Amino acid sequence: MYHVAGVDVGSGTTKVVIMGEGRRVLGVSELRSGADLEAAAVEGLEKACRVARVDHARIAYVAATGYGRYQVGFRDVQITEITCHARGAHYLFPGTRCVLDVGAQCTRAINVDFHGRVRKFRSNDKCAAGAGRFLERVAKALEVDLEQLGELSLRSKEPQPISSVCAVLAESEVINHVSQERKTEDILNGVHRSIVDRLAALLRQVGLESEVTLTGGVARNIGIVRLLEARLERQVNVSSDAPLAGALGAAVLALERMRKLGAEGTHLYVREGQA
Amino acid sequence: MLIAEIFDRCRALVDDTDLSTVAAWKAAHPGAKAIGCFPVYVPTELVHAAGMLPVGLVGGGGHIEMDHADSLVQSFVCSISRSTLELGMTGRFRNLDGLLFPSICDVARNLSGMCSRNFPALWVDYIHLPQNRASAGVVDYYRSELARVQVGLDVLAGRTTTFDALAASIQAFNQQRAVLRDLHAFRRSFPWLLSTEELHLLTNAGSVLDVAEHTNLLQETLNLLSMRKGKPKDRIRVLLEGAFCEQPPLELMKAIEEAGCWIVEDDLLLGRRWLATDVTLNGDPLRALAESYVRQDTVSSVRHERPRRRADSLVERAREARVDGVLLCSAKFCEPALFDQVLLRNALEQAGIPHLALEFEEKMGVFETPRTQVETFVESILFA
Amino acid sequence: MIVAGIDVGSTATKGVLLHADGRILGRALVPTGANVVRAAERAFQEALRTAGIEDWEVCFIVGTGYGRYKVQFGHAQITEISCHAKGAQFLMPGTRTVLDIGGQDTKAIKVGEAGEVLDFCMNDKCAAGTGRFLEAAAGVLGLDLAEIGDVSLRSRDPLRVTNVCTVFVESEIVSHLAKGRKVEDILRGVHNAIAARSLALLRRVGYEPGLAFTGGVSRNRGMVRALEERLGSPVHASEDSPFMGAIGAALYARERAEHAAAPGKA
Amino acid sequence: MALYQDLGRNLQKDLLAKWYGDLALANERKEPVAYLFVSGNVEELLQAYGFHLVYPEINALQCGIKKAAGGFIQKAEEAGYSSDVCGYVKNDVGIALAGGKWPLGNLPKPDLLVCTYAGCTTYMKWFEALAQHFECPLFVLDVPFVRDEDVPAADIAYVVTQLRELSVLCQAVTGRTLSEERLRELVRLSAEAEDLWVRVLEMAKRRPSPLDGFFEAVFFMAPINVLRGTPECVAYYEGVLREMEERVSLGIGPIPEEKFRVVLEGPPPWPHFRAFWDLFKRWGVTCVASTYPRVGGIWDWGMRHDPERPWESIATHAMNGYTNWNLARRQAMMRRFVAEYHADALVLHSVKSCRAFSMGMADTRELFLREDRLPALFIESDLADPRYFSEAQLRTRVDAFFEALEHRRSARV
Ligand SMILES: Nc1ncnc2c1ncn2[C@@H]1O[C@H](COP(=O)(O)OP(=O)(O)O)[C@@H](O)[C@H]1O
Ligand SMILES: Nc1ncnc2c1ncn2[C@@H]1O[C@H](COP(=O)(O)OP(=O)(O)O)[C@@H](O)[C@H]1O
Ligand code: SF4
Ligand code: SF4
Ligand code: SF4
Repeated sequence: MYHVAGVDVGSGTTKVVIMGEGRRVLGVSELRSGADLEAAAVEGLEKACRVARVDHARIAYVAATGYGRYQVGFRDVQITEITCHARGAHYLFPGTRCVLDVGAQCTRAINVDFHGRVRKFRSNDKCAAGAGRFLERVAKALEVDLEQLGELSLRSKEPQPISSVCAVLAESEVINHVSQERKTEDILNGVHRSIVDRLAALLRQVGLESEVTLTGGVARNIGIVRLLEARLERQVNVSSDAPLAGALGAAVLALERMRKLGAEGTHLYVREGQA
Repeated sequence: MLIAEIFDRCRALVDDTDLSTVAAWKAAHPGAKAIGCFPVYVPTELVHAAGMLPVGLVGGGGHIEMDHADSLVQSFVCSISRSTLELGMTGRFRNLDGLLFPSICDVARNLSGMCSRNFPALWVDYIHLPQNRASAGVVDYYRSELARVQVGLDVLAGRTTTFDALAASIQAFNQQRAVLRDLHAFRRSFPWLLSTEELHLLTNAGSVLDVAEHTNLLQETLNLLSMRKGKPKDRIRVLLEGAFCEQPPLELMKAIEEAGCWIVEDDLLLGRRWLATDVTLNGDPLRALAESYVRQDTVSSVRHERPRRRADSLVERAREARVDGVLLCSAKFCEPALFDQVLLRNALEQAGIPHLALEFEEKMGVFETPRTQVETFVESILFA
Repeated sequence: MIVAGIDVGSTATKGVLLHADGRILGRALVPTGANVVRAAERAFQEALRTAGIEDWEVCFIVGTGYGRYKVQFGHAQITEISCHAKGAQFLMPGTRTVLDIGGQDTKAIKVGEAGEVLDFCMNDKCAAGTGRFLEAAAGVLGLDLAEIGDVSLRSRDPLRVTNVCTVFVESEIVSHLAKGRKVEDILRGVHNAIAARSLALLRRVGYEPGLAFTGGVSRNRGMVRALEERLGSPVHASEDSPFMGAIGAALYARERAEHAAAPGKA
Repeated sequence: MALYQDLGRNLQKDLLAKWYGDLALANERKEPVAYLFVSGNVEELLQAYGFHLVYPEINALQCGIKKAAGGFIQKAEEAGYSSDVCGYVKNDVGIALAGGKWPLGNLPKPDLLVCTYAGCTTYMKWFEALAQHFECPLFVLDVPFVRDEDVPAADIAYVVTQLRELSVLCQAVTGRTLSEERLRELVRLSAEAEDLWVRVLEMAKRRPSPLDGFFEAVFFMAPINVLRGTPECVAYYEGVLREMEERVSLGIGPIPEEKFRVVLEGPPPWPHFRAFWDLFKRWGVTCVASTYPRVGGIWDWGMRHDPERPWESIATHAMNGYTNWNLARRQAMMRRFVAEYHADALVLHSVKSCRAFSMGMADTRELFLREDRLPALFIESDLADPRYFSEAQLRTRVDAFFEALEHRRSARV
């Protein structure tokens, strides 16, 4: 019996998933990445192992992903977060054809095939990116908890438009609305709408197909989820494990790799230097 | 010369934003003048025939600080226009006597006007490249346009260009085009023996060298290349399209190849090999030049073409070069390239050729994002 | 006679009380926050408190800054551009150019001898390279805004920061950290990048030596140095620089009040 | 008594409404439809073949005013258009993707696309996209760039050759033949309207000016750009001229009290037109002259369609749009406006969409400030994309500028 690990070193948080042979998740961990990405990866792996009650040495294969994938010294392979999110979303929702990964800095729309493999993707490397970070800032400016942002936005009756494409300037638009004594929920709704507009555009660019899954930290924001559903006129898959999708995908790919190596007769159960 | 020395020399030539090579050329040719030519296509033959050195303007290549030009160019305009102005405003055009701009886009058009005003010591002209190639009047018109430019150059040079001189210049450039074609063919077959970064350096060195010298340099490299040793790696073959004017940083080309690609076909520095075939000479060389421009086959975003044809041509080139995918790689804020992305993307889609859109700037310093995208692209093809 | 200037900025609201003889009696700085109207009031009250003055003693109040129309107790509104020019010429006579870097915009102003605006330029619609950019940088590095300038001065090998977009600066910094670059070198690069953007604006108005640096970012010594190096001439910033908008507004208030009090004029 | 008040504004609306009404039925009635651009257009020739004319730029502009641009632009971006390219194009592509349904009803499909390359190179990309979408013939009229006063004869000959070729294509598309007689008549009417239009514009030389040479002129210019060659167009300008004369006699103007006279360079931000005008009105500013009403053609200094030389004059007109002039000539034109219309300042409105206008504006600003010592204000937004308009930012700039002008004026007195 062997286990594999998927390590997702994001710019904000590091996520680790330990997976057993039968694609069963044995343990996960999540912690802030901080400045030393390698240290975060090590700590994340240890934590996840503890949760999974698995000995370090039993981890047969590590797939690293995320922004800091090259910093994970103990990796066996690095795979980009886009490939991993696609696979992770497919793991959670096997019927999914479109994945939208919305993190702190980066937003990506991915079109995947039947097996969860990437067919097409677009990421927004333009201005006003950072949907997640933008929401954090807005939460701060409006003195609302990040967790409540979505909930509150849904109560709006009269959404206030936010037109600016720049996150910084959008923030001042928010303040402007506040000073005109607009209701917090209305402003929030406007903010969410402006983000959802962008998400929809990105999705359409890769081809909007039946089942859409939302991953990344912003999937926790129910306001975004509901508005996106309304905008796309369909239900959107969201799992409480959505933020882990990258790490999950990495773990699944690690398993596949192991299986292939096993088939080729390469013995890898005991990792080098740990025997 | 060793091949490594050739690349070092090219790198030095390309990094020389002060154009000291041009100064040296002028010192060796007393009284002769040098004309800066903006990409994409400028009939350099005319400049050469007037006894001048055509100097390719390829922006600042990310090496120069932007100190002045930002105050004249808004943030939504491509970098090459900005860096070209910066070069001029910091005195780096002191070795030039004139500038020639091709009619490729609204930015180049107005940039020519800005240069006239800001650099009064330079002779500046804007060449209208005809866009209605189907018209019966097009060759006559373009010949008259070339003749107009020729007169301007002659006045500047204080001499008259003869038909013979022009014919000789055309020959010289024909030879250069031929070697460039050979080099591209070589890279297409053996991308592990000649990286895109190296090919770009070789081509770009021609920006400041006299055409004959450059042709010799390329020929020598070509001979040496066949002796180079290397092993093919497991990478996908890609075609890079959209960087015909502003050039991506060399680091980006490197990052793309390191992320698991061989770039086997591209439109980098397209202006240098704009005329796909040799100019055929008989009688009037001006007309020959005009005819080649109108009739030869370069398909580019800055030249009007039936849209279907531009799309088909890309698909055809991709198939010919046997690529696994296409990178639609355009300069940020370059409208001609950005508009075409939609057209080309749809065509590739229909043809079932995987593709990825990227944007670059001369002055980008961090390549994480494009790298991640290209890696994913490679993964999606290799693991498919 | 006492007058007041209230500068409601996007980030901070500043209040200044000025005596007719030109002495500054009180100053206050409060975060603007979500309630702009309240911020203006608080800045005013706070300034009154530091000066030990009652509000009825103040005879004319001018509001400035992006929230100038929200200074409900003000008698007039004047843009911060006019105010920074006025204030700078008053406190630093001989000023030819003013550079005001605030939370989300940067302004270069050419001033005349009487503190009048001869020409000005602001950063375009993009917020790149403003105070907010520094805040973001400080945030990722886990440093205090007040210390980043000093840290940057320790740099021996400044980095070239190419992207001055506030939204992307974070990832750029993280990637440099990941590559093992020193914090001070990164910061110096960030400061240099803003200096370069500012210089472009200064050139648009036709920069001449004699630069008064105003706005919140003028507190940042690293920024002062980066500008001086870039310009090759001294940059003047003082304790009053962050308050320059409010000071200018107070000066305008004084003019208006005197004008109104002058005999023969209504 | 005010007989003609608001005629210019209202009649223009009626004319356009009728024109759009006719358009909506064109496909049904199997009448030929051509799309073309405003700049240097060759509508006389197309009208002679009985084409209904659609101007995508005008459609985009209408969407802007009717606050419908955002949705269409979004649609085009969803189809893959970059956020950094001209918003007019995206707006129009958005309409095409919506099957021609737009706020004013239905747009007919084209039988022919005529692209004048003169306005900007983006034109070419625009019609290439439409040609792909509609699968209909596209004729690119290659219009040489204008560098000097004297346009080379070879350039005119080249355009005339192309016009003849276009005429052949029109014949093929419509199955009709050209009547030179009719063409001459159309050209004659155009010239008549052009005369009147120039007289209207020049009314702004008066102090105070009876009209705003930008905020009003951009509406008054619609017929000269899209309905030239019709008797209605001539009648319209006769009416406007009368309205202006009446305004002078009654002492009415676009604003209650004219305090500042400015020349404006650049297009208006259509989606926020009112708000934009208000920024200036508050300071008593009249734009006495502006470059934007000259994008269609420049008639101020004598250029006219000519029934004696219909082909040559259509060709000359095709080259004679603002964005087809080189920068030096454009700057010279602004200089003339400043002098002839007695302006106190120059306002430059740079728009993100349009590099044809905006690239070089900072240079123009510098020219006026340094060489002419004329105050110049530089502001930025967009002509089509509502997202690039920040009222608070613009207001600060406009206010500061006129504060300074006011100050300077009071110091001088
Ligand atoms: N509890 C929550 N409720 C709503 N949004 C959240 C919550 N937690 C995180 N987020 C959002 O998720 C973003 C982080 O997403 P994540 O995918 O972890 O980013 P990255 O992978 O880039 O580090 C935050 O910026 C925030 O907007
Ligand atoms: N103690 C400090 N040290 C350095 N910089 C500071 C300090 N306090 C504020 N700043 C800078 O000043 C900016 C705010 O400037 P300010 O002129 O008050 O802005 P605004 O007028 O737009 O509100 C902040 O974004 C920050 O970068
Ligand atoms: S507009 Fe805003 S998000 Fe875009 S580049 Fe500028 S600062 Fe960044
Ligand atoms: S990069 Fe594009 S926009 Fe810029 S000058 Fe070249 S063709 Fe024109
Ligand atoms: S770039 Fe300018 S002139 Fe060209 S279509 Fe767009 S708005 Fe019109």
